[in-house]
Amino acid sequence: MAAKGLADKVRETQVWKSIFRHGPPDNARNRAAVVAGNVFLHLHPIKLKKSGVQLGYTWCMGGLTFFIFLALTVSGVLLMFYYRPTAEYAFNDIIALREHVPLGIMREIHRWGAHAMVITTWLHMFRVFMTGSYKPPREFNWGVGVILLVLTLLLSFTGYLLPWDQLAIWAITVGANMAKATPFLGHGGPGASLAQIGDFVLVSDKNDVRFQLLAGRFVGEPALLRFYILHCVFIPLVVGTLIAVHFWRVRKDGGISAPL
Amino acid sequence: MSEARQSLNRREFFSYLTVAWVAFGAACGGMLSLAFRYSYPNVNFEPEMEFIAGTPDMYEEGVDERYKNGMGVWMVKLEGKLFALSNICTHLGCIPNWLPAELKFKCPCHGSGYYMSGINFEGPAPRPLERYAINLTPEGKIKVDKTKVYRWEKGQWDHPNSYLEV
Amino acid sequence: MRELINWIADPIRSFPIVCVLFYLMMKYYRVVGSKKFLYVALAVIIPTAVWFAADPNFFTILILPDNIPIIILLVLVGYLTWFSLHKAAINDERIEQGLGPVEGTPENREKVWCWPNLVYTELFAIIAATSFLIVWAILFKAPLEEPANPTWAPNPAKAPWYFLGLQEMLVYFDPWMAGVVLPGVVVVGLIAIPYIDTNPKGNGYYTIAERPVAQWGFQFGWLVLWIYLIIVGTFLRGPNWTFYGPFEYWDYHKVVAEYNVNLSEFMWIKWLNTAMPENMFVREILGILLSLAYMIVLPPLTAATKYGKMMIEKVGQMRYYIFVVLLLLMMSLPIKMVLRWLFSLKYIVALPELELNL
Amino acid sequence: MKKLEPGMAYDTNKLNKIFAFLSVLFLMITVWVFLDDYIRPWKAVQLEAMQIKKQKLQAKLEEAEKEINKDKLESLKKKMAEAEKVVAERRKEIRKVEKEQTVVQKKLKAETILNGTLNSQVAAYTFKYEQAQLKNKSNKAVIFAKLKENKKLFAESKDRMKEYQFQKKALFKKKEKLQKEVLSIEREIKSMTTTRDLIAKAVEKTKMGPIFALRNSPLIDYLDPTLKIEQIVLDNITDDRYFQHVPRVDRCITCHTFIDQPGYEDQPNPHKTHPNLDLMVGKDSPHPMKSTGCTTCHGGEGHRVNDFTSVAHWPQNEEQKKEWIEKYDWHEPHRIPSPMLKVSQTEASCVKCHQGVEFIPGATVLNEGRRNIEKYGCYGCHKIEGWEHKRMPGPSLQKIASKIDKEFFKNWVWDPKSFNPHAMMPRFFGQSNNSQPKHMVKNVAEVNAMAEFIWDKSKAYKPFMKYTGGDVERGKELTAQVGCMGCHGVQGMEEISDKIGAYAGPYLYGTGSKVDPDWLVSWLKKPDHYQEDTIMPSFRLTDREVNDIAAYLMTLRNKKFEGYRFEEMDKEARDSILMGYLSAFDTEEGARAKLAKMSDRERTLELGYRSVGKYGCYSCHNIDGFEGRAPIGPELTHEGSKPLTQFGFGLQKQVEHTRDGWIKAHLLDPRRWDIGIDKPFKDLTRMPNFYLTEREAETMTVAIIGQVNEKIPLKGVKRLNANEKIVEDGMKVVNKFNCIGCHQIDGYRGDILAKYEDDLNEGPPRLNGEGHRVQLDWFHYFLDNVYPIRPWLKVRMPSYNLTDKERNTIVTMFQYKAEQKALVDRSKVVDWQPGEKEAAWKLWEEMACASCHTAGFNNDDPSAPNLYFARRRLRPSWIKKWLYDPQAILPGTLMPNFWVDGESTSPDILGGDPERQIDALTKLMYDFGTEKLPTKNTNYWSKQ
Repeated sequence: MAAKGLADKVRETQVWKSIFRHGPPDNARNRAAVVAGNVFLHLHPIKLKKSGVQLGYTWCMGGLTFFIFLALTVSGVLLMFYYRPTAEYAFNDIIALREHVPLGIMREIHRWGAHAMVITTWLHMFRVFMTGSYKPPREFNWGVGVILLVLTLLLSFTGYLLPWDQLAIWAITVGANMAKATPFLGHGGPGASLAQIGDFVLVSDKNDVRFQLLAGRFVGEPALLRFYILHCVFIPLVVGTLIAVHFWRVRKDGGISAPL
Repeated sequence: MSEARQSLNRREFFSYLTVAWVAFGAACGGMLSLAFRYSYPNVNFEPEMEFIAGTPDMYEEGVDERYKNGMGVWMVKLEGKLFALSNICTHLGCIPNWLPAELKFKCPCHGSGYYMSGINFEGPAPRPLERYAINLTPEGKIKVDKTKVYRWEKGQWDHPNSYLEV
Repeated sequence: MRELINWIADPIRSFPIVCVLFYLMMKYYRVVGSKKFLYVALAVIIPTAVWFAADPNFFTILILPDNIPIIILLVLVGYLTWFSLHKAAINDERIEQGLGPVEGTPENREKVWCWPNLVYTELFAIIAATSFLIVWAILFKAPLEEPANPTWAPNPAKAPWYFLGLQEMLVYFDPWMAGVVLPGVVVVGLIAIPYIDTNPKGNGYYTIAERPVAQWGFQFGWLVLWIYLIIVGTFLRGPNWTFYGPFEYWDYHKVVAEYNVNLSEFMWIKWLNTAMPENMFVREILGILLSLAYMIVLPPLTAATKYGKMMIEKVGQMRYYIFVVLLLLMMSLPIKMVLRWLFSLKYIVALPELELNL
Repeated sequence: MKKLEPGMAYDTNKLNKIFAFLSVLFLMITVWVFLDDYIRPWKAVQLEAMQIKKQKLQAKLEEAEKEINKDKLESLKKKMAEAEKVVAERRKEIRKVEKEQTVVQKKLKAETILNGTLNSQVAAYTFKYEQAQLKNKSNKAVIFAKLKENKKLFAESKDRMKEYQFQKKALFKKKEKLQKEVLSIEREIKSMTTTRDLIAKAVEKTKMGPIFALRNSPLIDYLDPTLKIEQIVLDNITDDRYFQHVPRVDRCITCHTFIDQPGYEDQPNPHKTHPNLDLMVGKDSPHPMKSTGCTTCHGGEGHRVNDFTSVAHWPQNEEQKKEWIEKYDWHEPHRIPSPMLKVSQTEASCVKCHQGVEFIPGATVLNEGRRNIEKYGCYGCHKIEGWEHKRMPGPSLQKIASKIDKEFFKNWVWDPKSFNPHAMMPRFFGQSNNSQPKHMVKNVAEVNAMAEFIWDKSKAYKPFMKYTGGDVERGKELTAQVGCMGCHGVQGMEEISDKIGAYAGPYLYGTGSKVDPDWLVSWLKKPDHYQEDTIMPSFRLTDREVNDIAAYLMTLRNKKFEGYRFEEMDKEARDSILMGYLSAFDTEEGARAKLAKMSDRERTLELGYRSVGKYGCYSCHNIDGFEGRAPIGPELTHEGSKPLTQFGFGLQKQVEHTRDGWIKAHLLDPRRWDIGIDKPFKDLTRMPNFYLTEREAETMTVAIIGQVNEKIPLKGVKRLNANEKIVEDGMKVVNKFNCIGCHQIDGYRGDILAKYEDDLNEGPPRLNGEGHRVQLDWFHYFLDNVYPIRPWLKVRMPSYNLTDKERNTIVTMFQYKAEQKALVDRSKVVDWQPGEKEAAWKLWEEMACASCHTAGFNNDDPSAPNLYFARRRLRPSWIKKWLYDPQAILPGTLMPNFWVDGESTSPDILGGDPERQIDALTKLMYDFGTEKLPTKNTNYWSKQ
């Protein structure tokens, strides 16, 4: 009784009221107000079709993807406190994260989270395909989703280099060598040997897309820095923006799909 | 308001807007292209992959080992051709030795053997040694470029940059 | 038994088997989608999995920390594939009976409050996911190998697991195809799906019967060409990217008999019994013609068939041709695989002078 | 006002206009950004360099063109036409060969495929068989059979391959043979024109055509530019970034394009070739550009390229400064810790990598500066790391009372140069900051007190010999001949003294006014009797010789100085100075009480003690009571890195406001900083005045600014290997005892040889490859038991007061310097062939060896060493080398060469084979040589 009285008292304070402008969500009006009045929740519609909340229908993969993205952002920011993207320190800092930094599973959370995000993204796409949810009016949002999927893979790929161990540099070397084979843009790709005027070499290992990606001819310190920036700043910004577009369109295109 | 004036107005409107958008687009394009150019550094801190290997008259018929330790290259003069042979065994990446008495390269790790030309003939090596690009500078000096690799099994040993006629 | 499985697992044999299984699954999805089938399948799969894991060689690969996500993926994909077949089977049966899909029933179309229904669902998912992630993180350390050493490459040097499908493609295609063109086609193709698939049915509910082409095409690419290749790349490729059976020890010295021959060599040496011409385009003329025929002549030919005409009528010329071209590009991979296995064919077009090998 | 559409705040037209205006502005700014980024000063320099290169290449091209024999080329071309006709007639045959070639080509290709397949089969079956063996499978026999079969097939295929390859080669040769006329002429033409063609190609590259413009145009100048920043990354030389050392990057070569390429010596900077390519920057020099860089020696900001000043270029002189201001808008670089060194001071940088060595070959100025530092003993008062092993620069004062008198001492201390113009002792008094009477009176008190104090501390010493008078002329001659002048200048022989420039010992000036003759004879006879650790050696002089030399030295007088009477101490002044000391830690009253308790003598001694400490006399002289006291001056180890703000320039506006400017000014007149500044007596600058010459100060400045705190990584510094370390340790001992004052060691020093310019053979022997010449045990013995070797020499090898360790160090130094084994087994040298010994004696006779090496063979005066002792002394391999060509070892030696150009003068002995003859003579010397070493009682010039 007393507890309840206290809760009510808190609810009546000016502070509480200034933050939450509605009563407890136990009636229609307040349920609507909760969702509409909260900046985080207002992504949701106030009411939605029942199938949209059924796990058997949605698998919740999209939501999980977004949540894992947030978890990765937080854990990634925390990792950045202890990690220096330089050839001298990168590896040692990873060791440090494992050996003496408090909460020694931060890197594990980030890494497994990254893998989980790849999986949930794929399965999200799989579900959306299975329910035919890309069909009009959601064609554009499917496209945004595909790009987000590619960016998710790129995020994971750029992060792969940062531990600066053998696994990292050789996986990235294998990956970057594919860029080398880009037709006309990579020096090992079709047509590169034709792009030459006299002794002016238009496509060489010093100016092709792989060089741009790695800031060098091999995976070296400049590549580490570049991947770090891509991983921590550039791609997350793009992904964040596209997620906003994606969500906006989900709402504008009629929420979670259902039979017409 | 007469027809003529209205159309003139429209033309005027059209031209200002065109100029504005074209200029704006060009400027943005320019700025973006600068950002693109920014991604290519002007200097490079990577290790040297090119070196000057003296002059052609420095070499006698056979295998020259003077650049083996520093640059990982054997300079081989064979049948009027001078080429730069990689010293990395194609089996597991050990470093073979040149045995002048037996006229062959022999890898001490697993016994791969190569002829003077670099072609494998014994042991587990799956393919011949690689050759590097070799050129003559205007000063008449030999320039070896290790970034360009020529492989026999790809038929690249006929490439004019894979050897030097001497 | 183990040797038999090792023998079967080789892509030469396992790929056709997987294709057949895929065909059976899609054809008899109503059987596969039944609960009974699930129980039977589980009864078979779980002991088999345990038996697999009991092998020391397979176990070593299995519990590599970086392979854990693949196991999770496999479990989820397996279950969710069955689950979606299950839902589709139910819906298709209802549709046949004229009832419409489950999702369309009035009780499922009822509007419900977001709070607490959806918000709580999400909250539960978040809590569950967080817990799962933390447990995962505690149980398995993130992998860390020797410090980076640019002078010594580990063998095998593998890309991250989600790109292993692409790396597996490298066996059959040069990097410009496997690493650039085909992935590009995948992305473009995926984005193009809603614009090609104009079938208005199957929007918002599970069904296979109402959209067979889309289902067969997508599922083949997703399950066979993507997931299966990742499995091969992860578990069945060892040092030197040589094939190793699941129970086989990764012996660095393993050699497989493999010597591949270009189409042009077949043509000039074997069939025409003459030396290879000097000019590279003359030399590769057959391959070039065949490739062009595959991409340019084949689509109009298919358009002339019964199915082709039917489809063009439905979706129009433009969509049809884009669809066929994408399909052909997708099918180029299995075709090249089969050619490699049957004829030891290296390149259809071999123009190393231009780095243009196909 | 115009009426707007409803819902509009602005007129759309107007908006469009503003939009257009801003966009155009934005576009213009974009262009500006491009230009700003694109136009860089170094590009202009590189374009200029390209022009220069072009000119040079064109000149070369013309030269190459000239070298081609035009007529020959013409005729070759004519011949070519004929040859082509000849070859054309063989068209049919050639075509036939070509057809055959196609067939073989096909066979080869088909075989290659088969071979490859079989090869992979063999490899796979090998593995399978191994596995089957390992697991003992039932089918291993089957696999083995297959393996065998495949191996067989593979071997067969391989043979066929070889066969086809052979055919291919044969056909190729056949074809070549059919075309041989054309091919050979082609080859000839090519060989004639290769050089020219290559240069022509290079000239082509320097042309600025459209491709050049495209390559270097903005935006795409990342593809493959020709104008670009060039850099050298020095992993072994680092920049100190205080938290971290990072590899240094030098981009100087961006503008100094040709610095490492010979052929541009005539160009102005920055296009000039380095003036000393053999030592610096050159590819084969010990300091190649890629590992040494530029700023390592020159200093400055090597990683900057965009502005002449920011690089921290520094002008050599006012003239250059003016030129740079005009040309490059130069100004003093700000906020740069170490700007470039002036070109004349670049050698300063050698020190940071070449540590722990006495002498750096090629660093002339630096070596001179370091020699001057040693001469004036800067390291006595100023600690310099790496100089710790040096002796105290001044003589010990522990027994001074027996050597000179107090009056002399005071006058000397007051002004050393007034007694001896060559004195190395600097002057403390009568300087610009202490010449006022109020200071003079206190200085006089201090000098008096110091004398009292030092005399009080001085231990008793009694000379063991009495001066009995001698022949002045003979004395003078002995002084000149015996070798004194290797270490001392001598009054009365100024010209030759100046030439030698010796400084290890004091210049003997006015000696007669200074010392007591009994002390002098004792000192000359046995220097370590007076001072145990002296480096003054004994020349084993007879009593007569000693007296003669003393007689001469006693004639050297400085009458004027003798006439000086030093002022008496002003006791008030003394007390007032003492009060200053005492009150430093006490109240005025307390100090007064303390002073009052002291007796007059105690006060004087106290002031003496305090003054010795104040002026730091103990830093250069051993004085009892000051053992273990730190030297008086600030440490100079890192003087070259001292921030400029830590140098006090006082009011000396005319002094250049740089590190080297301050140091040089300071060396020339250390007291100048006090000028115009009011300081109490006790705070006056005390660094004494050495009255250095401009040159001395300049060279010492170079040596001092080289003392930087830059930490060059171990890989970057010159690391002495084990041999070099031993040599360096030896050189330290050699320097300590000033052996190089007389002996030239492999071309280094040998100061006294200046006296023997007319005939070097009269001077002390030059030690070229001495470690090869002599046996180690002999050398070790000789250093302790000096005996005359060369009968004609008047100059004497003295006996040094060496410890056993020092002797060993010297001996091993020579051994390692000449890269020799420790010993040669003497017993194995003589191994006569039949008739060889007789032949050797015959040669001995024919060459008349005994006419010079008379000792033991006839009674003539010897004019060459006694060969009986050669067995113990010389190594056989050296004897051979020496006999073969003495001039090659000692240019100018009197030893004749009997085998000029390998031709024997006695062709009938031993077949005239020089090698066998020399061998025989060497054996002969070993054969008759004695095992005994000479002792004190030996007659060196007789047969043993």
